[in-house]
Amino acid sequence: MIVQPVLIVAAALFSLGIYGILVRRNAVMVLLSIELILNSVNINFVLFDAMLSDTMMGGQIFSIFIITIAAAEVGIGLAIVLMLFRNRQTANINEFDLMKW
Amino acid sequence: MEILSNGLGLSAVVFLPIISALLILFIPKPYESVIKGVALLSSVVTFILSILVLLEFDFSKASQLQLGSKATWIESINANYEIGIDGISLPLLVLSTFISVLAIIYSLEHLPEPKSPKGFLALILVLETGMNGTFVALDLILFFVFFEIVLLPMYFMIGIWGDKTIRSVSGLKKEIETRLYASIKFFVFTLFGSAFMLLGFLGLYYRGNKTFSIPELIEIGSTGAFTGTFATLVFAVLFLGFAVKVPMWPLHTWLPDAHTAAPTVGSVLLAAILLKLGSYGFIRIAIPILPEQAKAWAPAIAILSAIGIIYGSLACLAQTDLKRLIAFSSVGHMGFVMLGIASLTSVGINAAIIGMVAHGVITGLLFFLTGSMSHTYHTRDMGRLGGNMKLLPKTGALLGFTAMASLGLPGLAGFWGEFMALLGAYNPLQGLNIVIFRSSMVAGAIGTVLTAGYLLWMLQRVNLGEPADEWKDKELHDADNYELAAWIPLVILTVLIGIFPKLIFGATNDAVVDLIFKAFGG
Amino acid sequence: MNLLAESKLSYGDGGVFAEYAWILVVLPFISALIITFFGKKLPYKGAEIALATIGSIFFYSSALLYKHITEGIVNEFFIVVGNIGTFDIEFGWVVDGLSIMMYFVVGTVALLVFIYATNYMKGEVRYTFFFTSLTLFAGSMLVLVSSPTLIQILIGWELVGVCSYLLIGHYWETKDNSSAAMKAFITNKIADIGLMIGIIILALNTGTLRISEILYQSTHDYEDIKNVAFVAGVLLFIGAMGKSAQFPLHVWLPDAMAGPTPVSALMHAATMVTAGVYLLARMFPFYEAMAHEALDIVMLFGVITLITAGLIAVVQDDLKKVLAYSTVSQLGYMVAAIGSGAYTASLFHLWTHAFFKALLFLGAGSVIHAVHTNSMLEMGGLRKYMPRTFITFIIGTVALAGLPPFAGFFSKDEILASLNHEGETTFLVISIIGAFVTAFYMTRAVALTFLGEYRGHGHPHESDKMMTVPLMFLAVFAIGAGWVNIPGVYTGFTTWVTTRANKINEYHPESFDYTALFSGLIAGLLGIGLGYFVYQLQGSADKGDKLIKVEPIWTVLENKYYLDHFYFKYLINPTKLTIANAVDRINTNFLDRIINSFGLAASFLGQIVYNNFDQKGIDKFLNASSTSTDSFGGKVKLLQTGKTQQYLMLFLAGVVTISLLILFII
Amino acid sequence: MEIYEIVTYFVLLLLLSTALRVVTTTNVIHAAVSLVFTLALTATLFLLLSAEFVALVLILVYIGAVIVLFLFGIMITRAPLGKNAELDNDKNKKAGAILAFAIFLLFSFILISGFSGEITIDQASSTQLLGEILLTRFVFPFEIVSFVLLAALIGGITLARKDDALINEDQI
Repeated sequence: MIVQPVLIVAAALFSLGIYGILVRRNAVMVLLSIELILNSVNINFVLFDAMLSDTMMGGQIFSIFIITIAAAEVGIGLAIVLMLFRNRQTANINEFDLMKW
Repeated sequence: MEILSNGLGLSAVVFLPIISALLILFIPKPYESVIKGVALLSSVVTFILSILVLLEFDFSKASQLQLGSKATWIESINANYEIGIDGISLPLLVLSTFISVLAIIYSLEHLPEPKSPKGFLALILVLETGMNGTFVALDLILFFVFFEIVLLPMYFMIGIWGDKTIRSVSGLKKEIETRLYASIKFFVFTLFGSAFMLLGFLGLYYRGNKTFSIPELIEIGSTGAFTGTFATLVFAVLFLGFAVKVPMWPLHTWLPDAHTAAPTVGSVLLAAILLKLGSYGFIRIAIPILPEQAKAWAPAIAILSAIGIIYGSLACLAQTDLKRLIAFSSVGHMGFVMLGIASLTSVGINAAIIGMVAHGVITGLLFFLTGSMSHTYHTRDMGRLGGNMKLLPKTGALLGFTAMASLGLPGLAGFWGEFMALLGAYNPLQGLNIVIFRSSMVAGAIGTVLTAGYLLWMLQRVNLGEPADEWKDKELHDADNYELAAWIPLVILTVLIGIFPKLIFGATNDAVVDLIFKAFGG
Repeated sequence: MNLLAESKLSYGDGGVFAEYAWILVVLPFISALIITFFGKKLPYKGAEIALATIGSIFFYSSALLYKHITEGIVNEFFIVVGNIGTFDIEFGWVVDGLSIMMYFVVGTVALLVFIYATNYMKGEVRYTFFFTSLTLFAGSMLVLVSSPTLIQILIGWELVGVCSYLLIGHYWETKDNSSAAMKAFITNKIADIGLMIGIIILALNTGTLRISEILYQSTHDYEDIKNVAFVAGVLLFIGAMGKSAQFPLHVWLPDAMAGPTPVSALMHAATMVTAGVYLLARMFPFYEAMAHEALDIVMLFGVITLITAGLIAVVQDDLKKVLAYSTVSQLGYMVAAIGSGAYTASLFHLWTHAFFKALLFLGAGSVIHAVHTNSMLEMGGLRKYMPRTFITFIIGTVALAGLPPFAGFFSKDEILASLNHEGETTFLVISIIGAFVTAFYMTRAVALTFLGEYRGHGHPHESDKMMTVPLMFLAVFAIGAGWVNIPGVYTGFTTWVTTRANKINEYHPESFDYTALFSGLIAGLLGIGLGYFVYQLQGSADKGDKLIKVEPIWTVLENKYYLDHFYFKYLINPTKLTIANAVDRINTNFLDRIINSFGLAASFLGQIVYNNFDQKGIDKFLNASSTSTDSFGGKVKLLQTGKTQQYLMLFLAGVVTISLLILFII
Repeated sequence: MEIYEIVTYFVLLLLLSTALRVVTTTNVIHAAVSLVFTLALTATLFLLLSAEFVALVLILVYIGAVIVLFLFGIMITRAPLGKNAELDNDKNKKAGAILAFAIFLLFSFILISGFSGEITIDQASSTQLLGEILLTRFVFPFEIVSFVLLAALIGGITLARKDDALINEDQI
C-alpha cells in the first residue's frame, strides 16, 4: 500500500475537524468534530506503526490510549455541555461568552 | 545555562523590577488591574529568575563570586559595572526577591490610603531594584548607587502613604504629622550616614590602587595595605554609614518612627530587607577590606550590640503602640546580628547571616500582621486591643506563632541566629578582649529573656483575654486570601529554616570560612 | 565512632526497631498538623487522631522496651542539618536504656491521659486545639528525650516549654491563666540562659555538640573540658532547675495548675518537669567524672527543694496546688538523688513518680470535674459518691507516702539508702522529714477531700468510664511499678537504665539498707497517723489547721516564703515599669532631642521637597505619560469578545502563520 | 493494481466523503450517523493495515459507546432534529474554511515531504503481541489511563448531577 494517499486523507480529516470546530454552533457538534481530529491522528499512528514495523507496536498502543482518552473526553465534554445547557437553556456556544472583557 | 552564568541573569534580577516600574508609569491610572498584573508578574518573574540563579549557583564553590560579569561603566574614575554573588549574598538576594513578591501580593488588595496602586507598586519595584542591586554589586560606586536608590522609594512610601496622625515631637515647637516627621528623619539620618560612607569609599579608592572593585580591594586589604590613622578613619566612616542602616544603638532612633509611620508593606520591606543592607555592608566591605581595623573596632561593636539588645528589649517593654514595639524589637534582633559579626569568627558571621534572613522572614511577617491589624482596628494602642484571638482568629494565631518565632524558639528560624551568635561571642577571634565579649554574650542571653518577656506580654495584651466592649458590635474582617497568600509562605519558610538550617548554612558556611581565613589568616 | 563501637560489642544495636525510632518523634508533629487542619471536621474533633498517634507511640515504645529488656539496645543515629564553622549541627535519635525508659513513660502516661482527656475536656472551649497542643507536647517531649546532641536537647527543651505555655493558658480569656502561662515560660527562659551558656561552653571546649562525644571526652580525662567542667555543670543544672522546678525557680509550677487537669497530670507531674532530671541523668557520666563539686550543689538544691516545697503543700487549700507542691518536692528527691551520685535511684523515682503522680492528678481532676471547684474546703465525704476515684486516689497516696509494697516505697527507699551510703547525714535526716511531711499533707488532702461530710454544693457523682479506667490502669502501675527494682530480688530497672554508651559508676545497693528503710517507713506511717489524727479525728479542716498552726511559720508558708513577692517587687516590676520607661524616656527625650535639633533645619528643607513632590505632582506626570496607552488599550480590548471560536480561530491562524514562517522562511 | 489497493482507495474515498458530511450536514442526527460511518471506515482501514485489535476497539468503544453518548447528548440538549439552518455559524464559515484548507495544505506538505514509500502488510495477527506489550512495557501508562478514566467518570457524574435547588426549580 502506498502511504501518501492515506496520509493526505488523515490530514484532510484533521482539517475537516478543525472546520467543524470553527463553524458549528451547537456544542455537541463541536465535540463531534473533535472526534474527527482524534480519529485522523489514530489513522496516522496505525499507519506509521505498520510502516516502521515497530517491534514495540508503539503506534497501535498509542492509538488505543488515544481512544481511551477520547472516551473520557467525550464523557466530560458532554457533562459540561449538559451543565451549561441546564443553566443557560441552550447549547449554542456563542452564548457562552463569559470570557468577554 | 549560559545566559545565567555570564551575568545576564543577575542583571535581569536587578533591573527587571525597575523596567517594570517604568512600564507601569505608562499605564493609565484607571487600568488598575493591568497595573497590578504587571507589577505582580514582574516581581514573580524576578523571583523565578533569582531561583534559577540559585539553581545555577555552584554550591561547592560557594566562597567564590559567581555568575557575575564586569563591564566598563564610568571610565574616567575606573568605576565598573561589576556584579556577582557568593554564598553570603545569595540567601539575601533570594530573600529580597521573595519578600518583594509577597509585598506585592499583599498590596493587590490592601493599599494604604490614599489609594494609588500605580505609584505605590512602582515604588515597591524601584525599591526591589535597589535592594537586589546592593546584594550583587561588587563595585563600591555601584554599591553606593543601589544603596541610595533604596532611600527614595521608602521616603515616598512613608511620606505619602504613612500615618497621618498629628504628634508632638520633643525639641520641636510645632506639632507635626507622623509621616512627615518619620520620613524626613529616615531620609536625613540615612543620607547622613551614607555621605560619610562615600567619603570612606573615596579614601579606599585613592589608597587602594585607584580601584573601586570590592574583590580587588579585598586582595589589597588582606595583605595589610591599609593601616594607621587613615584606616581607622575609613573604618569609622564606613561604620557610621552601615551602623545607621542596621541600625545600631545609639543611631537607631529613626527606626521606630519610620516603622510606626510607614504603611504595612513599607515597614515589611524596611524590616525585612533594608536593615540587612547595613549588616551586609559590614560583612561584604568593612571587615574583609579593613581586617585589622575590624579587629580594633570589634569590642566596641560588641558592646554597642549588647547595649542594643538590652536597650531594645527594655524599650519594647515600655511601648503601648503595637507597631512601635515590633520596631524596637528589630533593634534588639539586629543587635544579635551585629554581635555575631563583631565576634569575627566563622560561627558568628554565619549566625549573623542566618539571623538576617530569619529576622527578615519573621519580623516581615510580624509587620504584615500588625499592619493588617492596625488597619482593621484603626488603632495600634495595645491598651484598647485585646481578645484578638476571638475577633480575628487567623491573624491572632499567626501573630502567636510569629511572636514565638521572634523570641527565638528553637525549631523555628529565629533560634539559630541568636544561639549561634552567642556561641560565636563566647569565643571570639584570637586576640580580642575575651571579657568584653563574654559579658556581651551574657547580656545577649539576658536579652533573650527580655525578648520573651515583651513578646509574651504583647501577646497577652493583644491576643488573649476577652475583647473590649468597643469591638463587640463592629464588623471586623479576618485575614482574607490575599493576606494569607502573602503570609503563609513566610510561615513555611520560618519552619523550614528552623528545622533545616542547612538551607542557609549550606550556602554561607564555605564563603564565611573563606572570608575569615582571608582576612585574619588561619 | 570509637565509643559506640565499644558499646556495640556488649549490647545489641536494636536493629530495625532502633533505626526507625525517629517515627516516634516525627509522628506526633505530623498528626498535630493534621489535627490543626482537619481536626474540626472529624467526628471526634481530632481526638481520635491524637489517640491513634499516642497509641502507636505507646506500642512502639513498649516494643522497644521489650526488645531492650531481652537484648539491651544501645545505638544512636545522626542527621546533619547544617554546618557552621567547624561545628556540625546534627539532629538524630538515641536508643538506649535511659531514652527507652523515657519513651515508655511518655507513651504510657500520655496514652492514659489522652483517653482521660477525651472525656474530661468534652464541651470545653478549643477542644481540638487542646489535642493539637497535647500531641505537639508529646512530640516535643520525645524530641527532648531522644536527643543525641545538645542542640536537639535545647530544641526539645524549649518546645515543651511552648506547649506548656499553650496548655497552661488554655483558658486565656481570664488574665490569671495567661499570666500563669507567661510566668511558666519566662521562668523557664531565665533558667534556659544557664542551659544555653552551659551548652555553649561544653560545645566550644569539646568541639562537638554530640552528647556521647562529650561524655566520652569527660570520662577519658580530656584537658579542655576539665577546665570548665564545674562551671558548665552548674550552668546545665541551672537549666534543669527551671524545667524541674527547683527552689528558687519552682514558682511557676504551682501557678501552672491554671491549665486543665490532664495537662497538669501529663506535663507538670509525669513528663515535662522530669526533663531537668533527665538532662542531669543524661549528662551524669560527665558530672561523675569531672564535675563532682557541681553535684554537691545539685544535691543541696534538691534537698532544699524537697523540704521547702513539702512544707508549703501542708498549708494549701487548693487540691491541685497540694499536688503541685508535692511534685516539686518529689522532683527535689530526684535531683538530690542525682546529686548524691545515685543515678539509678533518681531515675527509678522518676519512673514510679510519673505513674502515681499522674494517677493522683487525674484523680484530682475527676474530683474537680464532679464538684466544680479546686478548693478542698468545699469538698469532703466524696468517698461515698466517687468510690472508684477514691480507691485509686488512696493507692496513689499510699504510693507517694512510701508504704510497701507500693511503688513509691522502693524508689524513695533507694534514694534514702544512697544518701545514707554517701554519709550525708544532714541531708538524709531532711529527706526523712520530707517523707514525713509528704505523708502528712497527702493524708490531709485525702481527709479533706474524701472523708468526713460533703461541704460543697450540688450532687457530685462518679466520673465516666473513660475517666475512671485510665485511673485504674495507673493504679496498677502505682502498685507494681516499683517491683522492677527490688534490691536482692530483681533489679531489672538498674540494668535497663545503665545500659548506655557511657559507663555509669554509681553505688548500687545489693540489699535493703535497713536504717534508711525503717526510718523512711516510720516517717511515712507517722505522717499518715498524724494527718489522720489531726484532720479526721478533729472533724473539720479549720480545727485541724488550728492544731498545727504555728505562727509565724504558717504565714510564711502561706505566702510561699515571699518568693513571688520578692520577684515581683524587686525584679519584674522594676524592669517592666521603671527601667523600661526610663529607657523609653531616654529614647524620646534625649536621643531624639539631639536628632530633632539637627532635624529642625532638615525639616524646613523637607517641607519644600515634600510640597513639590506631593501626590498630585506625581500623578499629573504619570497620567500625562499614559493617555496614549489608554487609547491603544481601548482598541485592543475589542478583540476580547468572549467567543471561544473566534479565539480558536485566531490561535490557529497564528499557528499556521508561524508554521509557514518556520517551514519556508527560517 | 491489485484488488487490495482498489479496496483501500475506495475506503479512503468513502472516508473523506462521510467525514465531509459530518461537518457540513445541517441535520444533527445525520452528522452523528455520518460519524458512525467515518469510524466504521476507519476501522476497515485498520483491518487493511492488519491492526485488527485497534479496529475492534474502535468499533466497540466509539461506535458502541461514544456515539450513543452523543445521541443522548443531542437529545438532552434538545437540539432541533431534522434540517436546521441555524446549526452553522455563517459568519465563521468563510474564515473557517480558509483556515482549515490552509492547515490541510500545511499538513499534507509536511507529511508528504516527510514520508513516502510502500507498506507490505504481513497477514499475521498481531493481537497477542500487542497484549503482551501493553501489559509489560506499557503497563504503567495503562494504569495511569485507567485512573484518568476513573477521574473522568467521577468528574462526569459530579458535573452532570442535578443539584437539589435545580430539581426544585424544574418542578416549579
